[in-house]
Amino acid sequence: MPSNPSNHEFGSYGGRYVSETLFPALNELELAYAQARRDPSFEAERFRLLRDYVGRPTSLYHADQLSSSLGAEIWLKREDLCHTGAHKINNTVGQVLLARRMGKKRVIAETGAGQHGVATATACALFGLQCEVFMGAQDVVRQAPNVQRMELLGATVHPVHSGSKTLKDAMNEALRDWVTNVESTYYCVGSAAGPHPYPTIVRDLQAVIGEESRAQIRNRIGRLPDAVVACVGGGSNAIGIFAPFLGDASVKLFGVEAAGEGVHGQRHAATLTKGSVGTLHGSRSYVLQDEHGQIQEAHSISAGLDYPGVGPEHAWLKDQGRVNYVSVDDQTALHAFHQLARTEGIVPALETSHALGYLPTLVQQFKDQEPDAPPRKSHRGELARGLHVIVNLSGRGDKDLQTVLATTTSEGSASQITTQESSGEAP
Amino acid sequence: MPSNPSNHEFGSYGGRYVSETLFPALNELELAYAQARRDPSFEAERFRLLRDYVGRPTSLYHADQLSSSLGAEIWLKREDLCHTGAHKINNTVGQVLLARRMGKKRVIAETGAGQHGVATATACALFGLQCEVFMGAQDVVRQAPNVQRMELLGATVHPVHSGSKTLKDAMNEALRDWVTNVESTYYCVGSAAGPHPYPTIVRDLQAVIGEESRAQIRNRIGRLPDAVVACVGGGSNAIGIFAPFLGDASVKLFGVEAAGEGVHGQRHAATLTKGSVGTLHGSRSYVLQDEHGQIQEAHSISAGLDYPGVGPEHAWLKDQGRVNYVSVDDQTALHAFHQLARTEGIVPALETSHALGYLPTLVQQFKDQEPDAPPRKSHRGELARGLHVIVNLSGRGDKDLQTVLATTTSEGSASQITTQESSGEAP
Amino acid sequence: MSRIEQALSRAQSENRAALVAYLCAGDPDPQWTPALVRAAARGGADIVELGVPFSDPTADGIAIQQASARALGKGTTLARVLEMVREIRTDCDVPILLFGYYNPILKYGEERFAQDAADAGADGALVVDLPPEHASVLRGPLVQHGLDYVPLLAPTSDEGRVQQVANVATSFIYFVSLTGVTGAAAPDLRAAAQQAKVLKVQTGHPVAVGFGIKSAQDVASVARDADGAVVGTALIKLLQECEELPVAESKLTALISELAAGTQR
Amino acid sequence: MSRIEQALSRAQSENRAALVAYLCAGDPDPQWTPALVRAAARGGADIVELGVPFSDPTADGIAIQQASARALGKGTTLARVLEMVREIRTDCDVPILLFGYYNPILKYGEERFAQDAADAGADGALVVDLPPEHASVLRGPLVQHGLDYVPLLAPTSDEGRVQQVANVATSFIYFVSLTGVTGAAAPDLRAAAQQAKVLKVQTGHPVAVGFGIKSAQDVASVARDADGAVVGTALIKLLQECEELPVAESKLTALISELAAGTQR
Ligand SMILES: Cc1ncc(COP(=O)(O)O)c(C=O)c1O
Ligand SMILES: Cc1ncc(COP(=O)(O)O)c(C=O)c1O
Repeated sequence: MPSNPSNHEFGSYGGRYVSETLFPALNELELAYAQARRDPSFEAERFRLLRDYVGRPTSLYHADQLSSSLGAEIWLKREDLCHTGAHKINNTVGQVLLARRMGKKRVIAETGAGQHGVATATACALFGLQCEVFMGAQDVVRQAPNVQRMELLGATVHPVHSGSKTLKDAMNEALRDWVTNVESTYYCVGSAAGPHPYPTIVRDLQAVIGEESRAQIRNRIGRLPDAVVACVGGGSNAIGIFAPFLGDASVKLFGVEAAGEGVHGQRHAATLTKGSVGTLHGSRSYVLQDEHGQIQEAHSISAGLDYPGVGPEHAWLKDQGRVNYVSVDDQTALHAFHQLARTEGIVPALETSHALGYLPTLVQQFKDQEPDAPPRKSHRGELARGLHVIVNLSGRGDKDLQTVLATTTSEGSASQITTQESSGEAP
Repeated sequence: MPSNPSNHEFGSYGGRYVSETLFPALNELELAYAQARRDPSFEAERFRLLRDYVGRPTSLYHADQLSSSLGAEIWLKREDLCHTGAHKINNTVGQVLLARRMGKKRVIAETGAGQHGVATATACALFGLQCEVFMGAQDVVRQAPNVQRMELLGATVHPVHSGSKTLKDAMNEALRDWVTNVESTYYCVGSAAGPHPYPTIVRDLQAVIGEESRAQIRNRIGRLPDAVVACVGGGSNAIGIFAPFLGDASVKLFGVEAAGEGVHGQRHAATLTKGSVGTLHGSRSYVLQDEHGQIQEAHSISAGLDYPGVGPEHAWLKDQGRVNYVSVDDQTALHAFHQLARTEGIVPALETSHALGYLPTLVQQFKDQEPDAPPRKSHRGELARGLHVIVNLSGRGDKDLQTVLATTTSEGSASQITTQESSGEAP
Repeated sequence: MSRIEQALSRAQSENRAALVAYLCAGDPDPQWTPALVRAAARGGADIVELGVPFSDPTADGIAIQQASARALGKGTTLARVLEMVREIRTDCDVPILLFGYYNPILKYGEERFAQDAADAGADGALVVDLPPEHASVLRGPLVQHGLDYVPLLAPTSDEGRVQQVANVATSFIYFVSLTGVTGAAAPDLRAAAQQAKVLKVQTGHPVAVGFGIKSAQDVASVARDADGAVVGTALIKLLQECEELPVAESKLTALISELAAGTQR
Repeated sequence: MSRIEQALSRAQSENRAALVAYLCAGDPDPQWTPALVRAAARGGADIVELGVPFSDPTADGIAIQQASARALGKGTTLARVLEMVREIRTDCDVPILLFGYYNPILKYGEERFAQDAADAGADGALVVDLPPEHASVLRGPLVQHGLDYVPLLAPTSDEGRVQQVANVATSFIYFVSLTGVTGAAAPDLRAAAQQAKVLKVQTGHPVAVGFGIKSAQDVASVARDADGAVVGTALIKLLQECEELPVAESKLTALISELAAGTQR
């Protein structure tokens, strides 16, 4: 525990563990952000863009088939319908609007799955700002379509060859660029991580997910949900949907990390589940590290969760016990991916598939706890009955097709997938 | 002119130029559709799905940069934000709901760009129906990601090797399948084409685009727009946005066909502009044909416009002079594609890019006609002034990345696109 | 009595079904077609359906699709088909029913088509995608020029449609044995023929059965109850194997006589 | 007076800037490090900054990134670095400033680190990502164990921060000559040194300039106004060319004496 916890925003977590060079920029950002939030014209413009450009509010969809098969009412918060296909754009529209307000002409970003890179490139195109994106060389390969999208949007993508060549290394490189070009450049952080005030800014900008969900579910079932589930990479989609529910004691919150090949080995990305307190990328939080304090490489089939750190607010929520952090492995996530595609016609991002993959366990847990709970609603009139769970469907899976197809083939389950030649003639 | 025009739904266009075998099915469909539309529970379910599943209403976005560069107020109707990325899902959700109501267990569809195939596979996954999609072998190649999506959604894709191996041939093959399996099978037609009642059904199901747009623009500027523009392949997104404006004489309507390599040669898909009256795929309309009545192969860089026919209602609207049908070539569409990506952060479908590509001409035309027209609004208070144009942004361009990148490279303009290696060290 | 009606009533009087042979005009080569029609007539075809190839034959299976594509590739047009008929008529009077899709006729002009077809010596037309509700535009001119208009009925046709079709038929009605495209395997030809018999009573017109009839045995299984049996894909496939016209002629004549043997009741 | 302060004041009294040599502990091999530190001392380094390698060195350019990666690959840990210091101290008393990132120290435990570093004979610590607002947790134990805490200032630091940093410094302050990472080319070292002179007045502490100093000439251009000149990347690059320790030692000593020549005012 630091002796002066007041320097941390979230209990003993958060802070600014960065080079001295960046301090004035972080102070400037904190100030500019505080002013912007108080400025009705900034908020009006942000609201207009969220509504008309991003497509908010996103819908809250009752997944009929999934609900039937799980024996609980599953509601999907459709962030996959956002412009560019994930929740990331909620954040970048706000931050790039702020960058413009601060007079910055150049924006940099790190990206893992490429969704944040695309979302940043998009917002920069919209405002005519120069955009440069750092992306691990391994992710450049496994998320190739997103690289192409960024380039079409006018951004320059810098493949990063150091370390594990994934998100962590992209963020290292973005920090190096920022420290070099700090006067001209706005660093648009993509998750609820990084030095203060980023975790706060990103949470605030993503909280619209939870605000809408809370109003929508009350509107539908006349009460709050029993549980809210989200995947956790850096933690932005999760904190975005959790934030407005934190004060609702009756709502259980579940953050699902990537267990990769299993949390008992070394190849996973379950930072809160298996990590310990450390500093990475500017804030004090949980990290995956060895006994010597070296950061470990994370592993997940999902590029967006493949990160050995996590936003500091999640560390705090974990210690407080307010949120349950759990993990789901590659196989389970893949299974959930296919299941949602086939039963609901929605192809989820692999990140999101981790949240979906936890649902069977979650439902079972609730049932074990309340064996006499009322059964599922039998018709629409009894909507409020039963167990209601909101899942943050943080993004769509178009970007993951190659990854998933590769696993399907390599595991010989390609028989699920059929292209038939049409003979044009009956037998 | 047929001697009995009353057999055609749209002036002398429409009708049922199909095998005798299909007549009972078409009658059954007509009846079932009429009943469904009168059934509040059907309409309520359809409305719920459009709202929660598809993500309607889609927003009407004022494209600031594009407006500035064109000198007119450009509004984009964001069908690209629909679930699965195009307007096609509005139609398939309605038709597959109808198929379920009719007790059909198997759904077939033709597809060009793959968007209708994906939208059909999606709706079938949602309702648990078997789905088989016919797709030209050439389109299977140029729209590979959509093939993968259909397969993930549980559909079977049949590549069609006959003829030009594109949409026309896919529709031939779908008709052959339908005639073979007509009792068990629902044929989900993807555009405002085909035998009666399909053009009417598809128009009705897509009219939600125009209804929303009309209300949204009045809400924004207090009046109707000066013009509405949409691309025309089979014509569904166009008729969908036009339909509610047909009675508004002040609103000029523009349907933009694909001029391919130019309408003066043979390689284009400008059916209304260059075609003549004929019958194809069950209805009387304009078609591209040679002097002997053989259907010609269409050509467009955009798979979804690569069709030598067009919905019969468009033929009628052309003859009446209500809609102006114009065309835009591959190069102009590509230019508009890049421009929207770079100035608005929206990657449009290549189909949609044809509508966008017509904007400069359209704005010039208006200016030539009214040289003293008021200038563009200078601030938000004067929104109603100036020339207001709604473009139906019918879909997103993720599916077209490979096609566009191929053209970029082959034309040596790859310099627009930059991936830079990051050295990690300043010079 | 039209030439087609005469052929049907002759067969009837011989206590057999009429054999209707489908050939795709222009396949494998426009120059062969007149000789092939004569060969079919020699073999005992009572009526020849001469297919007018179309670019988008949605009612046809792969064999006739490919035949049409080959014919088009060799420059076959509707005008050229009429020329072929004219040439055939110099020395052969087998009834010729032009068989095809509507669009080439629409483009040619229905009135002009009827006139030119009659001049050339054709006997009627069957248009697979021109149903009774749209047929008058073509049927009128055909009848005016003394040609038959042959409509179709399908297994799915209900009573209302049977009457509608009966009203427009001028000679026989073509009954499609199955729901499917040409070349498909017919599940039960006997049942289809019985159905044809019922339709004959209901419509007052002779009824020929087509689709799925490949062999003399197939012909025999419909001959008792139907007025005619149409063979198409089997002939197309035979011709595909022949590289020389004389071979094609003699093989075609041989196959047709074999099939004709099946027409006896 | 700490060993670091003594070194600085000796240089001051010799009317020259102090030469601070950065070496990455464990690169290219942990076994070489003590010998290399001695070689640097022999060459005339007044202070050695001994880099504790970290997996994610966000303040470093590619040369030191790769050096850190090599060192980690050879099993270098913070504990091992302290052992090296202990070994060096058997026969060499050049002031050693441990230089690195916070996480390995956090993991080791700040109190335990201060104790063990003091025991081993180290003289202080500089942690690039531990700013004054979070520093007390480490600075307290260091001071308690008689070690120096060396903070950084940057070109972007405003007056408020200068004071904040002044308050926590125990000996000198490390002034970063440019906005950038280690190894970057400094645009104007003279201006940076003048800035250092101002900071010295403002803070009351000696100020050394680092980042972008590669040659004797570079050293000379800061020596007049700054209290120290730090050279890092140039040494790392030199060592990369050496395959044998004796060669590395002599080349290092030679380069350092060359650089040391530049320290004279
Ligand atoms: C769709 C989607 N969901 C989740 C994540 C994980 O990020 P976070 O934990 O910040 O929401 C990503 C990251 O790329 C993503 O693309
Ligand atoms: C995005 C998009 N727009 C337009 C079209 C053209 O079809 P239609 O003319 O029926 O709208 C397609 C067809 O695939 C499409 O995907």
